[in-house]
Amino acid sequence: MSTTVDTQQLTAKDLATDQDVRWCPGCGDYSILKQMQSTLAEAGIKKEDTVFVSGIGCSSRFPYYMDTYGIHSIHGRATAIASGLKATRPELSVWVITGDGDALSIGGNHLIHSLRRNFDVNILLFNNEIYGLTKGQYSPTSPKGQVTKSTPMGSLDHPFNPLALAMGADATFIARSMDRDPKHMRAVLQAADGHKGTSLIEVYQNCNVFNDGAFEIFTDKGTKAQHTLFLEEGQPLIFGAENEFGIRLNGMKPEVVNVADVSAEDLWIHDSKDMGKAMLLTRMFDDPRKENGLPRPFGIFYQEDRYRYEEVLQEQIDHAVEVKGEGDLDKLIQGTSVWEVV
Amino acid sequence: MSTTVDTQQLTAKDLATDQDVRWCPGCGDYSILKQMQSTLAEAGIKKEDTVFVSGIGCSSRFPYYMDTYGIHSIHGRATAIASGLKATRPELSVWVITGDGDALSIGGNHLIHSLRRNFDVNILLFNNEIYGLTKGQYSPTSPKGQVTKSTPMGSLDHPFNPLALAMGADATFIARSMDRDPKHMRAVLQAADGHKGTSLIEVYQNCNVFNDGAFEIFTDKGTKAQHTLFLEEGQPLIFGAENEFGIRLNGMKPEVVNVADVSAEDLWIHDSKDMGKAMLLTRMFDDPRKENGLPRPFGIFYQEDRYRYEEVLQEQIDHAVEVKGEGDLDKLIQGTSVWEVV
Amino acid sequence: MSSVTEKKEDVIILFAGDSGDGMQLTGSLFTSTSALHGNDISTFPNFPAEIRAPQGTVAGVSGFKLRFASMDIFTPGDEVEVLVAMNAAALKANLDQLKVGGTIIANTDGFDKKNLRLAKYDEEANPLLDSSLDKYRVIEMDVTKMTRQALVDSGLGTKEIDRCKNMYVLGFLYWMYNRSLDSTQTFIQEKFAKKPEIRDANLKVLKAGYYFGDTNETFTTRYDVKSANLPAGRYRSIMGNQATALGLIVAAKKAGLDLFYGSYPITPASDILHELARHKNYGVKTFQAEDEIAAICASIGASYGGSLGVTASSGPGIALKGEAIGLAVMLEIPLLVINVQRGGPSTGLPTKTEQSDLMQAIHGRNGEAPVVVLAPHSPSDCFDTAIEAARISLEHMVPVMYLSDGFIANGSEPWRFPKAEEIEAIKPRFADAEKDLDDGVYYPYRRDEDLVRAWAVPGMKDLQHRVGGLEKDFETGNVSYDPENHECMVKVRRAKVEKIADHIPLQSIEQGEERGDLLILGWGSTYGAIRTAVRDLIAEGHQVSHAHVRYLSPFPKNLAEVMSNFRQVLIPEINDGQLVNLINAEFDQRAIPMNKIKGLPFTAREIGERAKEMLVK
Amino acid sequence: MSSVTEKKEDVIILFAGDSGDGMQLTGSLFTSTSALHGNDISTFPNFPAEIRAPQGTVAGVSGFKLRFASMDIFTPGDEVEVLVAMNAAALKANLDQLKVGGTIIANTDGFDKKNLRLAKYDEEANPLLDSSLDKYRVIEMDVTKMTRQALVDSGLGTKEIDRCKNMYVLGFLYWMYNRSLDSTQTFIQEKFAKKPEIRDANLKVLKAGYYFGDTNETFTTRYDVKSANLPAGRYRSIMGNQATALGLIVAAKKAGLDLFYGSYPITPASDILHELARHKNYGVKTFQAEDEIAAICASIGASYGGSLGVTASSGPGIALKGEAIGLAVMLEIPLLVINVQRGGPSTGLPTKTEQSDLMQAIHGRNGEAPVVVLAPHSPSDCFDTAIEAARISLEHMVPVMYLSDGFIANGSEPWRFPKAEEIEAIKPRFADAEKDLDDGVYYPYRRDEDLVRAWAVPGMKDLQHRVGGLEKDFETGNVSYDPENHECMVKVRRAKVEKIADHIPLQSIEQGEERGDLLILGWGSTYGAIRTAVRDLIAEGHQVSHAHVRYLSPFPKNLAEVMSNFRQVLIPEINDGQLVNLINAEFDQRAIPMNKIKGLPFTAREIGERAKEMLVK
Ligand SMILES: Cc1ncc(C[n+]2csc(CCOP(=O)(O)OP(=O)(O)O)c2C)c(N)n1
Ligand SMILES: Cc1ncc(C[n+]2csc(CCOP(=O)(O)OP(=O)(O)O)c2C)c(N)n1
Ligand code: SF4
Ligand code: SF4
Ligand SMILES: [Mg+2]
Ligand SMILES: [Mg+2]
Repeated sequence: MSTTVDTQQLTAKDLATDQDVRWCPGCGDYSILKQMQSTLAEAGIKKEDTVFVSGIGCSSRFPYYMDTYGIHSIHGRATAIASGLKATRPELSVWVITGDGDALSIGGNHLIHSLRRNFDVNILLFNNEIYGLTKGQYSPTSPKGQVTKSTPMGSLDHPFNPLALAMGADATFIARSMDRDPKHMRAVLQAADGHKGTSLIEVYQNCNVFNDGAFEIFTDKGTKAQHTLFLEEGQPLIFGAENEFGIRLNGMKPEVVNVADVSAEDLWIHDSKDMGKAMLLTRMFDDPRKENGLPRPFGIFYQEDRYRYEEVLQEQIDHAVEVKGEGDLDKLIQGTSVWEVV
Repeated sequence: MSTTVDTQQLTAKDLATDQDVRWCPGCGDYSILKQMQSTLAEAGIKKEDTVFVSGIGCSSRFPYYMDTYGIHSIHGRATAIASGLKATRPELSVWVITGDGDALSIGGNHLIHSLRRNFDVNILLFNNEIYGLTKGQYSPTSPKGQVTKSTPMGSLDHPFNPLALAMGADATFIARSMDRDPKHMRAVLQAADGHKGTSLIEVYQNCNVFNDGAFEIFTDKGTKAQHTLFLEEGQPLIFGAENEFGIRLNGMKPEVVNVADVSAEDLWIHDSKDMGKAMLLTRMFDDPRKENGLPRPFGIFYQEDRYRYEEVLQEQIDHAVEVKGEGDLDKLIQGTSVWEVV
Repeated sequence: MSSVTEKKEDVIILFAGDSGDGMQLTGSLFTSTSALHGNDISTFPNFPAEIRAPQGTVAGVSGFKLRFASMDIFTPGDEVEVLVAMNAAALKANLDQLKVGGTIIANTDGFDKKNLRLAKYDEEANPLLDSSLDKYRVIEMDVTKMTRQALVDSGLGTKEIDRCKNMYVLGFLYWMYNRSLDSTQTFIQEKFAKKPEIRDANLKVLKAGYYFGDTNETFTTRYDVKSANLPAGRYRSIMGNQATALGLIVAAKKAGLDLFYGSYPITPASDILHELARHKNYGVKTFQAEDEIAAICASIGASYGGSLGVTASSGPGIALKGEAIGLAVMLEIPLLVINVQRGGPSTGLPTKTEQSDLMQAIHGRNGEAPVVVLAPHSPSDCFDTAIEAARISLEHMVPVMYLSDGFIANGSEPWRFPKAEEIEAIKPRFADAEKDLDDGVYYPYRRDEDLVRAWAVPGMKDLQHRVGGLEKDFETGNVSYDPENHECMVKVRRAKVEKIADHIPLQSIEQGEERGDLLILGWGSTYGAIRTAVRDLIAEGHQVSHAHVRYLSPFPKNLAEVMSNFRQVLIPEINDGQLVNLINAEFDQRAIPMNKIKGLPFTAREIGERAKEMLVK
Repeated sequence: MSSVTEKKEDVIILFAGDSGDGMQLTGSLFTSTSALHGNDISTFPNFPAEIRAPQGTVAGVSGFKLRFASMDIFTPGDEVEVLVAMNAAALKANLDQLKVGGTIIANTDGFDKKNLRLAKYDEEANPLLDSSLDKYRVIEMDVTKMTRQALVDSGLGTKEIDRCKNMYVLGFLYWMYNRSLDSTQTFIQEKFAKKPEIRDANLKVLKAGYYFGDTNETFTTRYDVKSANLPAGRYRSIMGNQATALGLIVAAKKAGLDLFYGSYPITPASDILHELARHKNYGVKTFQAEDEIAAICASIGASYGGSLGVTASSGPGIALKGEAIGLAVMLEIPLLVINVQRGGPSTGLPTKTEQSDLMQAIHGRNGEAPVVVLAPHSPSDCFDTAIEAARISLEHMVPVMYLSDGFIANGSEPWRFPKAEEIEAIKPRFADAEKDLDDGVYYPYRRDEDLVRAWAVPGMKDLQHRVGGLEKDFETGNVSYDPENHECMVKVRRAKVEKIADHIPLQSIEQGEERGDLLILGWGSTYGAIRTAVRDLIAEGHQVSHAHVRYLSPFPKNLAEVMSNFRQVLIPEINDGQLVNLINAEFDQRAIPMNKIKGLPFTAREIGERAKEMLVK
């Protein structure tokens, strides 16, 4: 159902639907929904020109709560559906909502192919390192050894590094944010919306029922400063309660230094256009449980301006029309060699 | 059908079957088959302990021509089938034969998941940048603009960089070879066979019917030396007819230098254990048509020793037996709370 | 003080509350206690589709229906006698199931303004205050308050304290039905062994509830449900998915094989994976694949390697496996495909039950790709049917589809379990170079009198061969495009499946005479409802019988004959008419469909009434 | 010198050679020439499964059967009159199709030791030398030698020269059947415009072959096949996949929509993708997806966006689309799913024809998920049926399955094509805020009298709504777990499909009387064979009629009645009995199956003989 409102000055509320939001109390999804609504309201989108496409999962319930057009499709296929939609309706703003299971397990193939094709679609990957909707099995992002319903003795799979995988698939926009940092998330959402091409945003999202605290070390006041690194274009990589630490590149190896001990230019300056550096950033993926590992980066890792699939597709059509002229049905039907029977 | 032979001193011939090889005359597949047969004969494998699993495609006919066990399965699923086989029969030597469509298009998801899980399986990816069996549509590795049956105006997709994708999926062994260099191919096959974990070998294979000469620049005597770079562990990256050129790393950027102009230590020394460097190597992927681009590397890009899925799976079982004792069926059936009706 | 004790034969309690209230646990604990008490039992959990639908709303109500009796019962029953309502929504959602004169145990704390509003009761209306519940006996207790009182000095926080509420209710019901607290106490001690304070809190509240009944003036009646006169033997209570898992483990052992279970989680099949993963010491290898296609393909790889390869899912996931099932048909290797059906089409009603995937099981693939299809009919029957399915698959080198559903999967009943030694061994037909080599040449697709080829697995010397999805030569198994050979192979693959009818039991009549006015023919989870309905119809003197089809493909040889002895045949199904479609396509006698497509099982009454309509005609 | 010219009504030529010999091209060139000559034509290409099976072997033989006649014909025919054998294998593979007294044109160069060995002729045996061909008229010519001679000073290499061999044979046949070289010459000029030397070589050899007939002493008879008296009008020759593609483009334009075609290549469906990709100037968007699931999902996305979304594959790929088809059923949006069937199960016989995916089309999904199923019956009929399928899908908001097969897809026939303006417009039922908003609220699942909901696509102001695969409320479309609502929606989705029967033509009798002894009921590509057989049976005085079902779900309302007017009903299918199964499940009258599962179409004779067996009874 939809109710008419004047879309002049949208507020976050206008983007809500009449449906009860059915996530568990305390679920990280709420905050993401909120940030999305306010970001889009600010951006002053047209509701009728916006479409949310999701697969299946707790996260994939998202479209029901946005008063735009929306498809809550089948497990893993949201990116494929979005591709067909964007290919035929380039003017629409298309958002894909997916989870770590939906996008990386059953939907892995469609994800990597849409990244390389680079439709202008924004993909929000809710990573809670668990299958929430099916009540708690491990996912392709769960750390090895995780004890879940399906792995009472601990999971065996070496997990995916989602952003590294996306780099490998030649994504043109890669970012990471977290449910517990609304401001940062809004900024990333804005940037993704602005990027022309496929944007992949991994959001660390807490499933407080089946995997509570998976990202606590990055979100908890006490530990956040030590373990997170917020990327700022053109700025050195620094972190710590007083920004006392920085990252320096030693050949191919990032290492932590005391800002005090080094001169500014020794520090790694963030350049989201540098693919080599971006690849290394995605590899700053130490197990947080590990002693003095590297901090986990958040923000925009990489962005590149590459042609959009829907554009070149349209160009070919326009070109064909230019060369052969608007298709004429009778010409088409009769083909090249006709004979008359009298 | 199979015929008994004494497996003492196998020859390549012993590994051939009674089936006519049904590839087009001149197809690159012949050479790969030959190298495989002689490599395995040399390695002195046991035919009955070796299994070839393939999907669908010209390349996937391969198992019919190897007198070992074999499954010519369905399109894109060979890696998934091999996973179940290896998980239950760790002692077998399992080879997956696949094509650029089979592995990277329909089979993309199973490929990346088997790479991260790291079963001890060898994957041979016959890359001919075309769909051969279906008579010539472009594939996920075809360069943009390729004119094929399905793309009369040229393909639009930005192609995959298969080895970069494999790195993104945390593969533990990544290599590239070509049908036209038997010696190199045998060496790579041996190394892959030796690697404990999933080996991904991309083989440039010429489809002389639907995509003839796709790799000519790398295989043709006249141009090969200029455009190929053969990686040797611990050796500097050099190429050219007289090895007159070398690669130097300028920050994250590889650049071509005259060996004469630089001192040996300035050159990039190949270290297949260095993930950062390996990632950059996979990105030495310039369009050969491009003026003075970087040469295309061949050989072993990366290898890492990571636990094998089938091993830890077995360990869990052994551990469970240790702790709970061999399963007793009656205990299992009666469970924990029983009552008697008399 | 003394209290009257009244005997009862058959009681149905419905525990209903917010998904957070732990009603499922409360129900299952009461179940095992009653089972141990020797009652016959039947249960039906009914959860909301959301992990946690909004608290306090009707959508968020989670229910657990328990029926226990001193006589044989086959269903969770129709009319509820005691409704435990932890909040207003729970009452609203379930009142229609409560029989007139039934008892409502209401947690008054769950009927405050907020809860009444969330449950969408009209302004100011409160069922506990107005007269709307006059038809029933209402027992009010402020569970929250009393639980908190019981734990004032437990040192626990309110959140933890409130988590014990369900124990209070449970304790009270144990008192009301004269039950011993032992098994529940043991359970609590084990579960919270590591958290002594939680353990003690639960134990304390459990007893508090019990004593409340004992000491409280207001209720003076207690009920006693004697143990049922079930056939003598040793019993346990078991759930369907659990029984399926145990059956698979036993089948593999009985065949001398390892069990490989490749699966991708999906409701309501996931619990089989969870159960199997707990039994690794039986050599079970579980593999959570990246998707359903990988899951079945991995299982095919395992089967090819000589293990018992099993894969499971529910409707949408099975749809994805169609192509790979076709491959297994072509390879002619063992493979067990389990479908725990749920409401469809598409994502449909994931937590509701349905029998609507039968046609998919039979026809859901390209080409002529016949498979064997079996369906268990009750939670404990899952054990036997799983073993039977594995036996057929292994001994006949053919994929077998096993059609359970949400109702069976999550339901439980007492099970007079067998001794392992009583279960017959399974004998796969392995190849053997000694006898199968024909002057040095191996012909992998030669067949025995059952048209079954031998199973040659990697590692067997001199039997190397190649299999694949292309049509193969009748003898050599090599790829063949020969027209005659193709027709021959299509017929052979079907004949092989049909020949299995020689190895399965003839269709029997469950209940009633061999001939009569009406045969009620069922399959799968409709068993209990039909059985109960037919018992009553016969008691009323009708010439009605019940037959239940376990083997849906191939049918038992005598099925047509069994039907032919009845004037009419009624086929009740939780779908829009699928078995009836297969029957009418194959036999001349026309069966009549009876369909319910509400995500809920039939009640015995519904079937009984429909039957009577037909009988008056 | 003069040569006798003999009139003929009906000729069947089979061009056979190594896959390298260009027989497919030769055949299609002769086809267009004959078509232009005004003959009725019917063709049947038959290639090996391998891209290039081993040269010279029987497995490597590629054949093209062409029938052209001065009368109406409906099949490529049974007995071949002229067999062109470019090598020994070609002769061996096809001799059994040549009628006694038929002509063999043998390329002697293809009968050397090597070729005889590859064709597995016994040592020293050479059919051209021994007496094994005495029953036939053998014309030997050393095509290779003569081609090379013709091009000695062409400056081309032998490889290129030998590529012209087929032109020599073609030229000779043109002479033999009094054909003009014009259209072939034009073709060569266009094709090799950029390679003058190749162009000239081909032209030269073509003429050489022609003159060879003219000047050579040995053959003095020529044949003349007058133009058929086809109904007056303008004709072209068309292949099935091509006609399907054109139909889709026309349908989209007639609906005022863009066409989106999401597909993953697979034999024999790929040519539709190839054809569509050539017509981008008609606004056609083709998308080669990463797999079949992505292909259908992209098409669903396009449909949701307001385009005509179409996806196509063959059996194995359709199996993968089952889950997504279920989603489209649930969403109730337009979607066209094309299955160009091939030999199954599994990978089966990719290059052979079969009708074995009908059951999959009807039942191959989880849950109760009814779709519409249509099947074209001949190459040109693909055009009309594709438009009809699109019309139903767009006007009734329902997925439609379109079942073509390899025989239709690759076969060709003359087509009296319509004018674009004669084709009726398609009217999708788009939503409209003006009338569909109900005080400000939009109800996306409200339905009209045909139970069809309106199509609200993104961009339409104030009609924002959410759709999905979960069961939805009858009115609001919001997720609903209500039991009654689910049953209602399952019934409504089926009723919507059944109501389409009100909008399709009643089942007609193609040929013969309204009542009689035998009705031969067909669907799809069996049309030509049945039609021919029935024509002959009627001519012989039998009371036989032919009806052909285009609408397989829902059936035309009067189908049962049409059948009831015949004593017996025979259903010939290229499968193990699928339509017959549907008919017998639904109607009381029992139809009799006739099945051929050889990857080949029926011959008229096979059907005629079976019919006679039934008529004597
Ligand atoms: C084809 C299919 N397979 C499996 C499922 C069951 N299923 C639904 S959601 C899900 C995974 C959910 O995990 P994720 O994508 O991480 O989303 P979350 O619930 O954690 O937000 C699974 C396995 C399904 N609905 N359909
Ligand atoms: C499910 C399914 N989809 C599509 C096909 C058709 N098909 C067979 S092989 C192939 C691609 C072949 O390309 P590639 O994997 O590169 O192998 P190649 O023939 O080039 O060696 C396709 C699309 C199929 N057989 N099965
Ligand atoms: S299960 Fe986890 S992810 Fe799903 S709604 Fe509840 S808290 Fe959120
Ligand atoms: S089509 Fe290409 S890849 Fe296939 S066999 Fe022929 S040459 Fe090789
Ligand atoms: Mg998740
Ligand atoms: Mg290829």
